[in-house]
Amino acid sequence: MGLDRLDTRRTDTGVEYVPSSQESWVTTKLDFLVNWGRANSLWPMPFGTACCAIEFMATAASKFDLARFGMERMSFSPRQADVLICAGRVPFKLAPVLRRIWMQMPQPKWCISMGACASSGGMFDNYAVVQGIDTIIPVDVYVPGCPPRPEGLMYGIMMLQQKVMRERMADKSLRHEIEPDPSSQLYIAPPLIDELSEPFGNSIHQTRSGL
Amino acid sequence: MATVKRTVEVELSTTGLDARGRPQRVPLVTDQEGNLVPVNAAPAVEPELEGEHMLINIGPQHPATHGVLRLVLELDGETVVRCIPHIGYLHCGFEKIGEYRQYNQIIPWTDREDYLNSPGNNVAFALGAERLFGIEITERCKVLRVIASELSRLISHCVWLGTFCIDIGAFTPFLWIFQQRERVYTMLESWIGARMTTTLTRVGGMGADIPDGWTEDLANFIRTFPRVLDECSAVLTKNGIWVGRMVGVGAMSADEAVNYGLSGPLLRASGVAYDVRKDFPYLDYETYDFDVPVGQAGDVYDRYLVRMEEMRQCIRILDQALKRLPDGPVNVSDHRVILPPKSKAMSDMESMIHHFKQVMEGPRPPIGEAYVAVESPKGEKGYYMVSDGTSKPVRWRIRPPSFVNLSAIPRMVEGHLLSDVIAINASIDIVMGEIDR
Amino acid sequence: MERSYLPLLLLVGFVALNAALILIISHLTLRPRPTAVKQTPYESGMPVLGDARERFSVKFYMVAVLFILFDIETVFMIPWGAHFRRLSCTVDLVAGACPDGRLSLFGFWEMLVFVVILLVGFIYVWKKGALQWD
Amino acid sequence: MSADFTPVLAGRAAGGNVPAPVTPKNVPYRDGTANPSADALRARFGTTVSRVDVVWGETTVIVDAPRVNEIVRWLHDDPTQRYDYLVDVTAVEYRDLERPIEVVWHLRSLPFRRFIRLKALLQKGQPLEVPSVWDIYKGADWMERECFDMFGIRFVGHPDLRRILMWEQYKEGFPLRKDFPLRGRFSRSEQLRQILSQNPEAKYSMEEISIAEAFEDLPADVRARLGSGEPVGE
Repeated sequence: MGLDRLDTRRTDTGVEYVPSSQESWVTTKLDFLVNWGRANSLWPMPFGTACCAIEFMATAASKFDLARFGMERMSFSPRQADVLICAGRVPFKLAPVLRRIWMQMPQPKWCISMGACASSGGMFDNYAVVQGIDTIIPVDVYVPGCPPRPEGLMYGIMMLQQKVMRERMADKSLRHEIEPDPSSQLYIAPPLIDELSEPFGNSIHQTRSGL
Repeated sequence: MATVKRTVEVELSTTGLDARGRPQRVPLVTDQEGNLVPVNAAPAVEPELEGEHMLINIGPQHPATHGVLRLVLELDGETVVRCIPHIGYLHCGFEKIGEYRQYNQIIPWTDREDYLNSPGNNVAFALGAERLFGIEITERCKVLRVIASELSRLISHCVWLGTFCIDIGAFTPFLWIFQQRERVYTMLESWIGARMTTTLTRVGGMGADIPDGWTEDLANFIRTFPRVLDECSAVLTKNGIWVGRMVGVGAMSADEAVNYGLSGPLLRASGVAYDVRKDFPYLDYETYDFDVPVGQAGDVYDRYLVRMEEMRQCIRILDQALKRLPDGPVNVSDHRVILPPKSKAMSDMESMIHHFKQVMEGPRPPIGEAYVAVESPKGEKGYYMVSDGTSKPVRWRIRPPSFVNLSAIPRMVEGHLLSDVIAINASIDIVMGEIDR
Repeated sequence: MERSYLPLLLLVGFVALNAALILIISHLTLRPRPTAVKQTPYESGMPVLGDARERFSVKFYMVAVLFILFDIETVFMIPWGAHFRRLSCTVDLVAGACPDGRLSLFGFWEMLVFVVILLVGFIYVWKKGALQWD
Repeated sequence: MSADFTPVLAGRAAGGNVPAPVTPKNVPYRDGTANPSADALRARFGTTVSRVDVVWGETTVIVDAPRVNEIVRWLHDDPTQRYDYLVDVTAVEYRDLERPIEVVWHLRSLPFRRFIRLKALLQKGQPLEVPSVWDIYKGADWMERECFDMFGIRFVGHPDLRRILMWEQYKEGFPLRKDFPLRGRFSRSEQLRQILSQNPEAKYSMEEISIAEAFEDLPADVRARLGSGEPVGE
């Protein structure tokens, strides 16, 4: 309520100030404290579907220990989760499940799309697989690889931690819940989804069916 | 079209109820010719103080479903009255894409389908394709493929043991056994460059020969792995909770298991000694000396014992394979199928043409079909390929063992408690990528 | 033997203060964003059929009662432990310690009787089969 | 695993003199030796067995579709055959679209260590109907449901023929048919819209909805939609 309201006296002088420069000393220090706490105890919600889930287990096991990032506690219920790690390909039949679990997670929440199949449909350019989960839920960090090496996933997690450290409580758009449009349940305009899911690279040649 | 209500009346399986009408563990008695049969107690109605049945989803996103399986359970208190599995949540159209790829391009798909047993799948597909092309592979390639499929059986059983322990409640064996799995990963990575999605074989040979010094790593692994296995079985095998949770749970008798089409450790735990490596051998498995562990009662505990024993047999096979590893070429010399070496491709004209045809169009098998089965860690894994002479198969059918094993879960689960559902599901060792293809 | 209850007061005060602080700060900075889907119960990502408030079978009640019975038993041991020294010393404590040679096992036997009584109850419950689930 | 328990020996019941199996080498392309069961089938069923050919050492017996259940039952029950293990039920559609769709059954006889492939040819014109073998092998339940889901072949006699891999409301047809485009018939956003805007009861099968109804667990809006006769889900 009171702590993070912008100081209105400064902005009405007709000069456009960068919002972050207007915060008082208190809020930046409080932001740092809150972000530091959040960044170093991101509880993952392992939405593991396919091969990336096994690589995620290998990352969480003893050799590439995720506990170093405070992520040891796997929360399988969305109620206690902070970051949804979508490890593996998402077929269309699973899309509503992913959407529902993301919306049942309390704010603040982030999303890591682990692997090529989650980020862009990967090698599955066919009738059954969603071409990238960013058409279903907003994604913060995309981790390339099929499956990404544990070091690759950890680099993705560290990038997310940097993103969390740069957040400001005053910026309300960060914690904005997506409201899909009630009739089609899509939260991105359909032409944009088609354009995002367009085949690229060598799979363009597979347009002929049956040959 | 509205669906037809299931006409089959799935009544509570009689073996689940005892004389006083209370559901209980499945008691096993030996009948006259000595094999163990569940007691067929008379089905009695639950006492009238029956609470309402509850319909819950052990749904696609659940720690204990090993992927995205969904079991809808009708529960009376803690007892499962009816179990309706829903699959297809990881259906990615593998078989449809196989019809648009050449034979060597399909091999990366075989890793992602049963992602715990990728080298084993590559070997299976390569055998199927070589049967379709009618080519014989070299000796060194055969032994390397035996090593690859046994290593992949080990890492698949390691993941099974790790997740099985977590499901029952023991966390530390998961960390021990995953450490061993990382050692196999580093070996596979030094061999072929990928930890998990290996794409190890090619039609007619291997992706790469083993680097020098690799056999010492394997020998070192063979020497030290059984010790970790003994530690795990020392912690688990005679553990009161472990045994109490698993004996008599989800039992399947021998002929019922065969009728349901179960295969692999599930079938052998029920007492049927069917192993594709022994009964329909491939890659000269009949010349290796190993034995097939067979259980008696077919319950979850026997499946656990069979898989642990199978891991030890893998070590025996790896040991023999390492000793007999011959030198010589890995790839077959028939350039209709295998790319000629780069040096020859640049120098002489004929291999340049071969190289060009291979890369542009891929090898073309004669018209025909072939079904080759392989003993994968989950059961009998087969590839049925139909070719019409072009370089892309007409049909690439994957015979998924865990798909058929999972279809028996309603039979195994009804009458048991909710916590037994998790133990039974973990004992079937399902991989959703292979089930939903 | 008056005893100053200040430390106890401080403890209770600090606990109350801490709880109040946590509630107030989180209330101040919290901004709930309820959405329709977020309110529905979580059932592994599936829409829910049926609700949890149903008639349960009586077995659950049996387990709950047994737990409460044997759990409260340990609660009675706490004051016993606090006063164990004075109980097992035949004469008054000198500077909080029992003069040598004056120890008796009165405290121990007292608690043993209490535990044996509950043990009889436990054996009865065990043989009656209430611990068996089905 | 005590020593005194003799397991059901698969592949050794044919008596001691059967040679231990060996890895097949240099498998002939067309002229391999046929499986003895093929001649037994021809002797027993005569004209319904239209052709037997041996490709890469595997015998394929092509039979008429309506009598498949009877043939498989005979192979399963006959003491000389004992094909007790159904490996696979699948279908093959060729690229030239006039050629009939083949439904394929792979059977193994564990005691006699034999493998055979039955095929039934379904002309494209008539409805794709094949008798189900569920009453002989319980394992065929899901395989036939998947074959229906992917090819649209109805298995007569199957207790609960529904889609198993795709969701029940899947309107795009049968994916593995050759006339089905690789990326599906609708645009990506349309496919996503269809699946995301499904009603909750579309995710449950009739069986579960009737169970929930029996215990008055159905939410009001679902009950209203069911009352209005909308099709139900998986």
